[in-house]
Amino acid sequence: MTKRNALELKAVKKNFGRAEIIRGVNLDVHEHERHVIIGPNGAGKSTLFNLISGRLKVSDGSIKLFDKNIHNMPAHKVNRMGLSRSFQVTNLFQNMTVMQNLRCSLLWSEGHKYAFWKSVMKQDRVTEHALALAEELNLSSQADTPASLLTYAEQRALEVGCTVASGAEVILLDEPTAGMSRTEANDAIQLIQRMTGKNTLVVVEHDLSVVFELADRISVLVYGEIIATGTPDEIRNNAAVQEAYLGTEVH
Amino acid sequence: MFETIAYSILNGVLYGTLLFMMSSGLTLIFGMMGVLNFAHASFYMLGAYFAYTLGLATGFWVALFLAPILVGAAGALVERYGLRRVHQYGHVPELLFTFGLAYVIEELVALFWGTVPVPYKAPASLDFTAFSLMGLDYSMFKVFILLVAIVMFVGLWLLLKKTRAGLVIQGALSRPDMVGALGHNVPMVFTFVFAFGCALAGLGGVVGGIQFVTDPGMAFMMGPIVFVVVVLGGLGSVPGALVASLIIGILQTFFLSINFSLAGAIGSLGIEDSGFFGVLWHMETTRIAAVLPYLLLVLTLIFRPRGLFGKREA
Amino acid sequence: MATNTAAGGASNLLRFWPWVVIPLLALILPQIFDSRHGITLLSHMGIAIIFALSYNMLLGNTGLLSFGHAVYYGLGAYVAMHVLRMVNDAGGEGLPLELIPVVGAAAGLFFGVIFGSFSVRRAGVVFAMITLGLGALVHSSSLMFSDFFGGEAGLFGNRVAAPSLFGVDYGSNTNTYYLVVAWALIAAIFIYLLRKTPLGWMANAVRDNPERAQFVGYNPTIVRFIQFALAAMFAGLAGGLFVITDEIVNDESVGQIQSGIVLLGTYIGGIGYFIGPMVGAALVTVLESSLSSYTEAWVLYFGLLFISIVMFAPMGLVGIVHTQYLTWKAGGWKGNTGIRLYMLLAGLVGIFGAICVIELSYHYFRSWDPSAPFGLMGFTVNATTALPWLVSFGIAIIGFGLMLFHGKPMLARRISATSEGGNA
Amino acid sequence: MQLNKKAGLFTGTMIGLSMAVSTVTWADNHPIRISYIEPLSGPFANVGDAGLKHFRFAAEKLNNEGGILGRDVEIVAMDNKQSPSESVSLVQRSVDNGINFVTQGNGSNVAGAIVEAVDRNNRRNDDKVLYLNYAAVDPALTNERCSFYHFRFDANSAIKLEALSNFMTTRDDEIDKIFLINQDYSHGQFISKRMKALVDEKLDAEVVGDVLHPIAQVRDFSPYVSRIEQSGADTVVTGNWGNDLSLLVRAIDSAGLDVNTYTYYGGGLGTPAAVGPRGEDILFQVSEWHADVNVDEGLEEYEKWFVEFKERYPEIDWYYHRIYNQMHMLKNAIEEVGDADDVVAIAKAMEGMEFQSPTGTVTMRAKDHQILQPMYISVMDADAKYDADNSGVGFRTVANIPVEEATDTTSCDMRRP
Repeated sequence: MTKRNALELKAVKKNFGRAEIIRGVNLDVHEHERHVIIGPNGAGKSTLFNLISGRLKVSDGSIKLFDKNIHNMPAHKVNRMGLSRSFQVTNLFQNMTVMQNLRCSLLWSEGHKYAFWKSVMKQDRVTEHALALAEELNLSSQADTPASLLTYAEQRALEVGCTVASGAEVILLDEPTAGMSRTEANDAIQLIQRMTGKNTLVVVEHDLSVVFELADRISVLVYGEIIATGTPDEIRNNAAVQEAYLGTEVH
Repeated sequence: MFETIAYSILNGVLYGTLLFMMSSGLTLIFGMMGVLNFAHASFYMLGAYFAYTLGLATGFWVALFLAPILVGAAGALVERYGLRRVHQYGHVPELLFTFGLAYVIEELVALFWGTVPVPYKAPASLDFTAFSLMGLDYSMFKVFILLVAIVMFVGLWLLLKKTRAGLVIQGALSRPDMVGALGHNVPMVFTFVFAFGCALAGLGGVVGGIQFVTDPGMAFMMGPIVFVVVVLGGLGSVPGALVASLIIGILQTFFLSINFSLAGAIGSLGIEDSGFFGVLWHMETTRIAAVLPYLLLVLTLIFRPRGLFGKREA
Repeated sequence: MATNTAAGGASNLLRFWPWVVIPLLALILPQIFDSRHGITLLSHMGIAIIFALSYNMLLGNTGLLSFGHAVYYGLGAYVAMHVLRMVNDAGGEGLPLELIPVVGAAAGLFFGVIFGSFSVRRAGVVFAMITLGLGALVHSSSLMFSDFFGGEAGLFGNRVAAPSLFGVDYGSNTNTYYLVVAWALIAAIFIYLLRKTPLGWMANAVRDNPERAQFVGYNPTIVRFIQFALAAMFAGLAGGLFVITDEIVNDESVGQIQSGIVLLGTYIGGIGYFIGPMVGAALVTVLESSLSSYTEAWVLYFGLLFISIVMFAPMGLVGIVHTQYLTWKAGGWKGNTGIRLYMLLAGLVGIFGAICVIELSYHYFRSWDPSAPFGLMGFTVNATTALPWLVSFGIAIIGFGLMLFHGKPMLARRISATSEGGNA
Repeated sequence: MQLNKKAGLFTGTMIGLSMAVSTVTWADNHPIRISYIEPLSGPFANVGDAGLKHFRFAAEKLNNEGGILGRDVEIVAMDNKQSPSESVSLVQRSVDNGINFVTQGNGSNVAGAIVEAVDRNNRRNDDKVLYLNYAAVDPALTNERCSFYHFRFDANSAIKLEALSNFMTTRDDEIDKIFLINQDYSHGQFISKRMKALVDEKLDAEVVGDVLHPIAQVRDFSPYVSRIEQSGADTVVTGNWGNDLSLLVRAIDSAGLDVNTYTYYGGGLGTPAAVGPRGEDILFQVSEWHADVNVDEGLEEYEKWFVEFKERYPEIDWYYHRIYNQMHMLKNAIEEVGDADDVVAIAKAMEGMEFQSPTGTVTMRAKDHQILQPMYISVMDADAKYDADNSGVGFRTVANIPVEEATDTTSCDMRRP
């Protein structure tokens, strides 16, 4: 396993007014690793994601993506540098069909930019790619269904697909299995593993069984600070974690 | 120069307080419901017309109280049977709904009261000169407007700070998503706030209609300026609306009262009064005053979209 | 797959027939309405259609509600007018008349780039307010900078004193009309094709979910900006054509009323459909020009129509037709066609009654002598007596009442009955 | 009005389309029609409506006396919504319907557009049309932009100022400091410029202030009044009309300022009612006629005309004396030619025509088609015999300006067919 860092957070802080939500987070995510962030409610997991993905500005500290600073960049620039994310609440182009969602997600990575002189439908590479993605997502039969009419699990799958489609190397998934039944969650995990084989993955997750199945390494975020990072076994045996988190909130 | 400044402040404060009466309601409605009510100035107009018609029967003082209540009732109806229905489609249709409503109200007013200004005059008890300042008379009615505005601001402040309903509204102003969590009947609160905002505008109309003109064009005349006030003050901020009203009132009056142009101050420098820069160079402040609010609107939105006191962006 | 619009969805019907029917209609109409005024009205419709299509690039495709789109229409018109006058002054030498609209388009693009650069950073209310302010600013300056704008009298030109590429005599209104049709067709094709490009797709994406668009690599501001500039360009083209048909341009073409009318037309037609703005713009142009000859209340009718569309049919007139068509195609009309027609009829009766009430009111409140007999729907009535009021209100109440309290529940029962029957 | 055609929205529209496009053939005794192109809806509808009543009334009077060439005169009302481009297409609609005369007066910008449209039509088509302007006062229309097909029956702005300044010379002792306040568009800009020149030329007074304000946007004139006060002016000259005038006068009055206000449109529709007694003895107007002229000069016939109009339309007064002149001069011209369709000949007959108006002889100047007529300076007076618009105040003549003193020079270089 290569030791290059895909993501590197140094002393990242974020406060809203006087309320400090993130209080100096240091975190390294290795390339090709599946890194899961866990923590109790209100620990600041989503805020951390928003900081990394450029949705929020950091108050202090630095975030590096493959050794380049990305903090305080607008989200689309962060994306172009190789990072994409999904959202806790399904966040698709609701009025578009599955294929349209996938196509939109592919346009930039296929280099079409803001072109207004060529037809999207004539871009065979995009079409092929989108069809392949739909296949992988098990959504081929729903290709022409508007996203808003998909089932919840399908929407989540499409969300993962779109995130991957944007061509990013580092992918942030915010609670990809939230609100799913056991079997749905298992399918989702398999899908994620299948889809993101080549990527670096950072996941926020609540469901601990999912966490231990998925993660190469785990970081535990409590009250805006990472209190431990390590392999699943290390985390399981970490006293501080048990005290701060596992002990109080076991599913 | 002292005279000019004194006049500007006096007239500007008067104009500003009228602006505040209208904009406070608009900013409340926006802050709470996210609806930028295009028809807000129409309710101001309704206030003036209701007060005029009621006044014929009951006299001014009764109308002063009844007319805003009627306007508020009209606002409640609009919210209940119009806006609430449109709400599900999103904010743009809401905006368009009020846009269309403004036209309809203007037409209906013109239908019932005619297109000519109605003779809506100050009551005799207020129609005398209160004081003279450097050769110009100030009528008691102008003083009365100031009083009404002060009472309104204090009342609004007390309502928002000291009552339970006020706290709910305040909470909603800063965190609209939280209102539901408070367990209050959100649609009821919306209707109430909309009606209340409209009633405030109606009160503005009751006195503004006398100070200015009561004709069907009065809404379209005031509408855009009220937006400017609300945007400049910060959407959803009542103190912001007050400060912005006074700023715009005084600034505009000041621009009208002085005789200034770049050419007049610095000399024409051989620049002719033609061509883009020539015209600007020779432009007198009186002519700029009319576009000043729009200039402020655009500049505010570009450089500080949250306005002076706003907590969040539009 | 069909259009990439929100509610347009996939429908071959809405995709192809307009491209055949509308140009055909455009060629046939001047044969029927062959008076000069009729031809001018048709030309105005053509211009309004381009303008509305360009507006819908903002509202429908990108979700940008503008209250100042006439700025680009008007500035395009002014610049085109100056070029036309230069050609006139040069004794009819220079740019051919057919290309004058291109000048307008270039001017629209130019100002679109300038004003767009700072107004599209945010969508929603902020954008709407900026456009409102800009519109008012430009309109006010049109009276201040009279060198360029010609004051409130405006500028005049002469389209005949300009060369033609094809040797056409544009003294005739009909020839000018065909020029408008040609440009309208070109503009419509371009605007239609634009929707199919990566930019057009991402415009929809940014409208629906700007955040998501960022996470697939797009900067929503730039998407909006390009759409805005291109829309301004087409608005300028429409302005340039207006200069040719009317040979006059004045401050009203940059004014708020012009901005309001294009918004009205586009929305009434239906912003989710490509032909929606076309239908709406044509309808509004006709109504605006002819309704006022028949009733004083035309502004009120306009306002009520607009509000009803916003409240009851947010997808516009085309949306109503399309929804009903889809239902019909899906067999939703089976067994209840009669009820639907009955509801339509009852609704029309209600509207008829409402119109009677409004006309009576206008006569009663507005005329100098309300008791003077006046003609209402072919009857001569006296508005100071109770009878016409009772009858009018009666018709309105019966019409709407039957539609809402008889037809609607009946339809609902029938539909639920059929679907239950289907399940059983 | 074609009220019977109000056959519903949709049918109305359909009829409208077919009406607009059908060419109607007329019998020999068909009426002579005049298109009246004015705002009949929107904020200026009351002005357009009042003018229409004037024309309808005058037409009826003519018809009772046998009409023109034995044919009736019919006024066809068209709503231009105060929009120049709408007016252009209404000119076209008039031509389509075989109407040879259009009349309009509100808004010099609209007038300019109509002149242009009429010229263009007459250049390109055989169905020619004549434009009779009864109120648009922009001097350009009879100077650099003059047209053979345009006739103006109102005194233009230059003539009004000429008459006004001639009157002011007789009041030199009480006029020392003049303040100009006008609407910021060509009408007001012209007055501001021209009046300054006239003051320099004729009066022993100075201009102490010159302000342009946006048209129809000012609600509160007190800042302007404070400027008037500070300038020490004793006289205000304004070309304002409508609300802009009544608000100005009200603001001057409520600030207790002691100045005389000279106006064009002090007697205009709605203004006396809005100003009321506050304008008494301080609000002057320059006009070609006002109601008490009939009383002063014993014009019994014309007084009957006035009273009859008032009985018909109790809410307004006969105000546009020019419409009387215009209709009679048109009648004379058509009857001289003997053919209501030969527009060019009618125009030629009208050129230089003299007409015995109740107020004296008026002449249509051949060079630029500007009417020359005696003018009156009058001041608001509660004791006048006839109130204006039931306001309780009327006007009292303070000076008659003879034709020779109510004239201007023209630079018109007309292209004649």
